[in-house]
Amino acid sequence: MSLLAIDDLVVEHRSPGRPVVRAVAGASLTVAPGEVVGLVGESGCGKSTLARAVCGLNPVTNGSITFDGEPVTPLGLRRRKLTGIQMVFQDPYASLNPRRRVGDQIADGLRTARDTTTSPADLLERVGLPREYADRHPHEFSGGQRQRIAIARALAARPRLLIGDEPISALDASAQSQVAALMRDLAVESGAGLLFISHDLSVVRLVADRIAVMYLGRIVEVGATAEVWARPRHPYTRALLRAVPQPDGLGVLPAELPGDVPDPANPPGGCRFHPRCPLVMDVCRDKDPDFGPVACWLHEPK
Amino acid sequence: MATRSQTAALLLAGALALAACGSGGASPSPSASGGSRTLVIDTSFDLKTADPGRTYEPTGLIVGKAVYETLLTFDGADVTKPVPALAESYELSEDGRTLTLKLRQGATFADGSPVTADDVVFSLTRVRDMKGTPSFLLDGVDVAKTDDSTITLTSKTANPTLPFILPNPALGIINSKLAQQHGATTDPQDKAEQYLNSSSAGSGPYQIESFNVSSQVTLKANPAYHGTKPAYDRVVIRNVEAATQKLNVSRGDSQIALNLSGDQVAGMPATLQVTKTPSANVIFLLANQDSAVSGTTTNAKFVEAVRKGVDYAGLLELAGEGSALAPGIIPSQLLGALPASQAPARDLEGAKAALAASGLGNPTVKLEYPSELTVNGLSFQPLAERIQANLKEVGITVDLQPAPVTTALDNYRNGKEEMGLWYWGPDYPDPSDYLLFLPGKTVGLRAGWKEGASKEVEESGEKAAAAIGDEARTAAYADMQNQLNAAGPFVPLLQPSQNIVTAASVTGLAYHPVWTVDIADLGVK
Amino acid sequence: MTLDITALRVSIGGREILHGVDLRLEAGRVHGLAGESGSGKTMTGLAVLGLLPHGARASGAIRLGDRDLLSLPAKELNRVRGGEVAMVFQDPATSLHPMLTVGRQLTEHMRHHLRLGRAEARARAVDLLAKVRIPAPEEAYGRYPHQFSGGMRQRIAIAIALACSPKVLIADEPTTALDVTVQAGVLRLLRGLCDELGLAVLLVTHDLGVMSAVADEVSVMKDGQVVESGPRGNVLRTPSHPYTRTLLASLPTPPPEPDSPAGPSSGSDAEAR
Amino acid sequence: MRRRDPLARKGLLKRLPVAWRQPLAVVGAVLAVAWLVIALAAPVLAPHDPLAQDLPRLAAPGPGHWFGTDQLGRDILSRVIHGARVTIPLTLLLVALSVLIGGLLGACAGYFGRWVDETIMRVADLVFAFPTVILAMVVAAALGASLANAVLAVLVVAWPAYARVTRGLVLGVREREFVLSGRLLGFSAWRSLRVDVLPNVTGPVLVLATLDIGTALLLLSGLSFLGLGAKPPSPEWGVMVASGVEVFDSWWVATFPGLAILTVVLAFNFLGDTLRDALDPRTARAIKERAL
Amino acid sequence: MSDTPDSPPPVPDTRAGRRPKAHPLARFLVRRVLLALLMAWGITLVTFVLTNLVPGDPVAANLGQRALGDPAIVAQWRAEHGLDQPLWQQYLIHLQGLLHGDLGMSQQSHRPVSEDLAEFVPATLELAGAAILVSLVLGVAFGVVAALRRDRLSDHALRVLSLIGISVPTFWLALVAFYVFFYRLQLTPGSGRVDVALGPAPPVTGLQTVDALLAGRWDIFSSALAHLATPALVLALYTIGLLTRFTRSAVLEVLGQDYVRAARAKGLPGRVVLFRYVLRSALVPIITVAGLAFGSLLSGTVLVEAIFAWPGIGQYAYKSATTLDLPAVMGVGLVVGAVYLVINLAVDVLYGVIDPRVRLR
Repeated sequence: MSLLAIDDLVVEHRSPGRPVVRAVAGASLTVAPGEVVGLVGESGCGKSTLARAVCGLNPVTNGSITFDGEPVTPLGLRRRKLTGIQMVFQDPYASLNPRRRVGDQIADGLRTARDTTTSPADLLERVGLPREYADRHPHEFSGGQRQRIAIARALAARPRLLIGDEPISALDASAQSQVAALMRDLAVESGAGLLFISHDLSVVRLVADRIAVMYLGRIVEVGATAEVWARPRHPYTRALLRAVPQPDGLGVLPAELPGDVPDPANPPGGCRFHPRCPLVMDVCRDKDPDFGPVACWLHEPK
Repeated sequence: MATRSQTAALLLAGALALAACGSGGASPSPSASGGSRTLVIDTSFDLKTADPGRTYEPTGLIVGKAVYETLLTFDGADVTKPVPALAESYELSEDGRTLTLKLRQGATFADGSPVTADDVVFSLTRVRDMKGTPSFLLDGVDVAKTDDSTITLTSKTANPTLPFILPNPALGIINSKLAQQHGATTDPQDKAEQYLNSSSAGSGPYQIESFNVSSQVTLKANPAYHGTKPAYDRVVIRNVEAATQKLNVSRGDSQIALNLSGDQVAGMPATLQVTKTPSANVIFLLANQDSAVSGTTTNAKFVEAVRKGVDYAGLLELAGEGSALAPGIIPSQLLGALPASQAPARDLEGAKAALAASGLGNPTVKLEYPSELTVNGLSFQPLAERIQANLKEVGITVDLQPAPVTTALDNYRNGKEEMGLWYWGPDYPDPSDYLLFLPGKTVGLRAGWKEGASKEVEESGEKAAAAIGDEARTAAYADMQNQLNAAGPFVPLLQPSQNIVTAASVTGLAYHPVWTVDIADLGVK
Repeated sequence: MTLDITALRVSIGGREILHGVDLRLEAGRVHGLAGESGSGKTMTGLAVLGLLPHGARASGAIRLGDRDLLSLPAKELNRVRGGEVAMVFQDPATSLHPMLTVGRQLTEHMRHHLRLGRAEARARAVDLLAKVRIPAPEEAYGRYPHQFSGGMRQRIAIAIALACSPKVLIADEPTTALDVTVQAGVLRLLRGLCDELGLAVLLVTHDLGVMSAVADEVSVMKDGQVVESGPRGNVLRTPSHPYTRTLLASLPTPPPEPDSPAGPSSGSDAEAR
Repeated sequence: MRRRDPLARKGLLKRLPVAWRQPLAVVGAVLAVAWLVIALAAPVLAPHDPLAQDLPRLAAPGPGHWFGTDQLGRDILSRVIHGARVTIPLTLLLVALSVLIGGLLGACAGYFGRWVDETIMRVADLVFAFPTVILAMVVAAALGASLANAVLAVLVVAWPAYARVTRGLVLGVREREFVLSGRLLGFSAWRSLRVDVLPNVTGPVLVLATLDIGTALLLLSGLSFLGLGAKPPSPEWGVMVASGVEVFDSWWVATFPGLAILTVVLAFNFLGDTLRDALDPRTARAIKERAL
Repeated sequence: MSDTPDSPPPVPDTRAGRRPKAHPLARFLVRRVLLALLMAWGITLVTFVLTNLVPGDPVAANLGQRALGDPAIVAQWRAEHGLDQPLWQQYLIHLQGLLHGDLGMSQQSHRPVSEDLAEFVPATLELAGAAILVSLVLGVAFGVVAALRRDRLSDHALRVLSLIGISVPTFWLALVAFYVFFYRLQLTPGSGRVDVALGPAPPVTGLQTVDALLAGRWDIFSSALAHLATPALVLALYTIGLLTRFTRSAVLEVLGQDYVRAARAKGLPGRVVLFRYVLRSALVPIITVAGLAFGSLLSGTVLVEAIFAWPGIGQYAYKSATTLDLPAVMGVGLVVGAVYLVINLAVDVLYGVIDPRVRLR
């Protein structure tokens, strides 16, 4: 049984004077305990919205999110009972309260877990920082260190599902892999599931057991990491993988995917990828491939 | 780039300075102006309307005097004897109840129509029955036309003051036909005020060109005026704060400043003429006699302590040169005024003794006064502060309660003030107006002084009211004031000086206790 | 024309942030400048055009032909800027003025530098838009930047940079703000223009993948100094400086495997249409 | 390269030492401290009783009365000195109350949103639609002239500014990731507001308050000048200027209290300005847009 | 850039135009007008409640001492002004009048409030308009200079000056200016809007300067301008200081923007960059502040008008407030509120003119 089950999730953004934007338009995904799922996609595809919806930070328009068999309720003004899902956010400079010592902030997580034996310093140690840093304020840390502290705080609450919403994209290249690996190791170690969101395929490949590729509010392909990496089936996944330039010193220009991501407020009919798809067929223009694991008419399940 | 922006900054600063200076230089000298003569009068407006039937404020009376003519008037500043105006003669009957007036022939309104007896009857009846502010002037007076040139005014009781009342500009004669076309009636439904505020229906030397109760009134010479043409073709009366009046007149921006305080006229340039006359306004303190209002001021010894404790000389100094102490409530210009020799003086020891005798210990009283009101340019503010300091030496703590006229007046009118600082100007130049200060009368009640509160004073008042003949009246009113000073709740303080500053070019200015200034009398040098 | 940077030092508020940088750009070559944030690579790019932030001082020499850009009078430097040396910035969302039309931003400096008439400038601008593959360039001319997607905006920014036919192009992280699929297109465009127009390009980027894809020469910066410089293949495959090695080692992707999905496009170098 | 967190860039206090080096801040601090000392030590410093009317009237500045005397023969220097005791504490109280009321309402509006926000902000808009002096004037006239009522009147017009700014800041902070993290850890809304949100908006709001001390003092003395504030014989500066209007020939009567107002306001503006510069530019802008 | 990294990309391009729903501008305007009406109603309510809190009685303020003694006159006056009705009914009567464009009669001037306002509002608008004009020109110029000369002497000097500008008590400055320039130096003309000897220009707009120009009277125009200069400058000083400081920081912020750097990288001359790139962007926040500043200028007029005897709405408001002239106070409140709303609207429209992102949304 899966820890987290997202079923046909629809999330819409409404703002006055603007058309309704369907950021997530019918996405389904599961995360099992101890499993690391990587969610990749380009900016605007709805991956962060999906993550926020899982945490109850965005109201759900349609579909369902169940955690441990219980539906996830949106975060209101009341105290949140559901602390089994914790999140590590993108911006390391915004994810810690600048006015409080980092130890105190980690202690918040421990209090949530009713953990009286562990000290914040222990957790700092686990994320690879010196114990004595607990007394410092966030501005004394670099971006990578802050992200480690944020991870420590989230883990202190003993979550059963950890969500990383682009947790490494704001870091320097040299810190990215380390932080990503740390997050994976700690999550797996504690038996929690991890939903790791990133636009960087190479990092996701490093940490994820399964990869889900998202395009324009839909999950277009899901599969085991090695499988997807070696044999991408959806044309978008293929294009995405081929567009990543390799630091191999060979001077190979990455492959271009023509066109832009369409406006989510006004998505194309039929398959959402068809205007940019090199393999477009007639059926793609008319019918929406709303099936999995590969939402493409080329890979329609029999 | 760097140097350029610096230059730009300099240029801008220069331009600003130039703009400031240039604008000043561009201003033309205001006094000299082409063919027509304009007179600018600055005054602090106390103005509500230009409708003579409703007007009773000093500025309104200036305007009324210029625009309308009355049956009788005063010659210059002499208010002891009414002289003919629209009426060429008048006669008071033996019993003092009937006043017969003969109308002058040939007087015309601004539209050229003659002033008739009907206009007179209509105008006076309108004032009386419209229940406007000045209607009390003709309370109980019957107006009738005997023939086309004769008017009789009949009162229920002897009314020897009527000839002194008639010169009041509120009793100006309006063009009844014209006014009726614009809604004038002789009852409270009258609707002519708006019309009379925008144009004039009088026979006076001037007409209203524009009228605004809060900023400016412009008068122009009445081309159809039957009398001597006034010296100025156009008169602008502006509402200007006293301090600004001084600036304006000393700069030649205006020719007359009406409301300068003693301090303000102190250092006037020699080129300006300064007229200092004690005004007919008397500033006084009142101590409430209503025990529901105060347990302190009702104590006669307390009042005595106040009366003796005030430093009159010090107050006079504040009011400035030209002011006079007020020995009694009746101002010096009027018949019956107490002689200056009886002017009050401070007796600090006596005051302390009186306070001790009162058994009040160290009392605290509230002194209310209108904060923004000035009388003849004199603000109540310093007076109140000085009185506070004076009484502190006696042992009385005064809590100053300034309020906007509105709020202050409300309490005053309802007799709710523990102590008050106010003034009274004569409604008409006759001492009978001051009978109102007696117990149970309008002003007496404002001091919580109910009828029967003081037999002696009331009796002296009755005597004064009944006295006939100047000598008898003088004596009776003097006695009344002495009684008031001995036992009354009022402490007359002073008559502030009416300080009028005029440009050298203006001649013929005389302060008038009723209408301040008769614009038509002014000449050019 | 070549651009020679020698012993460039820059200090801001008394703190030195570049400690003697040497770089050489040659026509038709892309010189990649790599390094982590704060290493001074962007400052180097800005120094070339005298666009250092308020309070910065630069010394050393930046030679363009026989002129030293650092000591050039303001007026002449203005002639060099845009005319001979052009620049493309990191984020096209902020480097285009949001309140001016694309056409206006494209023609302004053309008219100023090349003294073109309105119609001429317009014609040239439309050509340029077509050249950077903006669909419907005539229409695009009258639009505002916010009406384009990120990739299109960066293409417009490149068109603006190329408008006066410069010899040198400084590209400061030109694809960092773009998605990978869009980045690929922009990189191809840059490489193509460099080859076609014989531009000398300084490509500032932190992404070694991007570097590997388009740069001919690679310099690696650390703490205000160039620690390693050389041909792409050498620097990326056989790094000599330990810092370069750690940089490469920290990358998540191991060296390419035979089943690399990038396969199909390899070999076809410049596909600029 | 990346946007840095504006709130995180070192605590405001840590940045202060640099700010202090600014000459303006030093002048402001010296002036402010000087005035505070004057206010505290007024009875010792003043050469005369500020209420005693025992000097020659309208005497020009000179020995014995360095600022001259007013029309009642009081020593203006002593009155100006004692005026500090009237004006400064009340202004501080006024600003403190505005911050408290406006800040709380704004924080609630920003944090709770929906109808709470709508109601509070519409009322604030309403107050904003009135020019401050006119509304304060009506309030003061309605309540009767006294300094306490003037404070109340200015309070009525002053709180919405803080409500707006605080709301804006709270709105910004509320969506910040550390706040969301806290909520995910099970913070109640109240705890979140108290621990995560409010501490991160107080800095800017207090800077605004410093800047507002000057404005508030100007408004208060302006009302007193109009006769709607302090009662005589209180040596309130606005009242003193007003009394100087009547005798402007004796320039010293109005000049010195005016200068007193100017220097106090200047002191707080110098201070506030420096503090604002020490703030992050984005936050500073949010404040500045309302700092009118 | 945005706080939610996955927020939709800013591509409301061609496709956005297809949707034929209610035009966003129309919806915006409707919302704006509804809000304005709500505000107007709020203003009437606030003024009504406030003016009725007053302990004083308008009767006392508006009838002479003598007349107050006569209950008949008092009753008559009360009935005339509807003061004998219960409060809520007075309010309803007032509202009803408003709906018919009738602001009621002023109790002190005995004229319709609308007539009073028609007379006083232009005077204040002229004064405040001149002041805001001066402030905008000088404030923006100073601010730009300060920003360009950042951290140099001129910048510091302008900063100190602008801080002094916002610290000077207006009422005191008016007094000082009047004393020094008019009385001592005799540089400026005295009180009022125009030289009395010349008389006002035939009223068309109510703005002396404009009317004088319309009538072709240069003498009146220059006199009106001269009369306007000192009060307008006094009134403007605060706003100049404010705008200088604000412009400085706005320009500095824009100067740090990539697109300015990009414009400089294109080799455009400094003044082109300044006027076309920098000022254009900086103008948006400046306009907002200028709009707000206009509101505070209206406040300032209360204090300045008294000293310069400027027959404007400030004096009228002061007098109405102290005499508890309910209809007049409400009238002033409405007019001022309306000005505020109009300015807000104008600011919004200006945004659209300057910024295509607003216009094309």
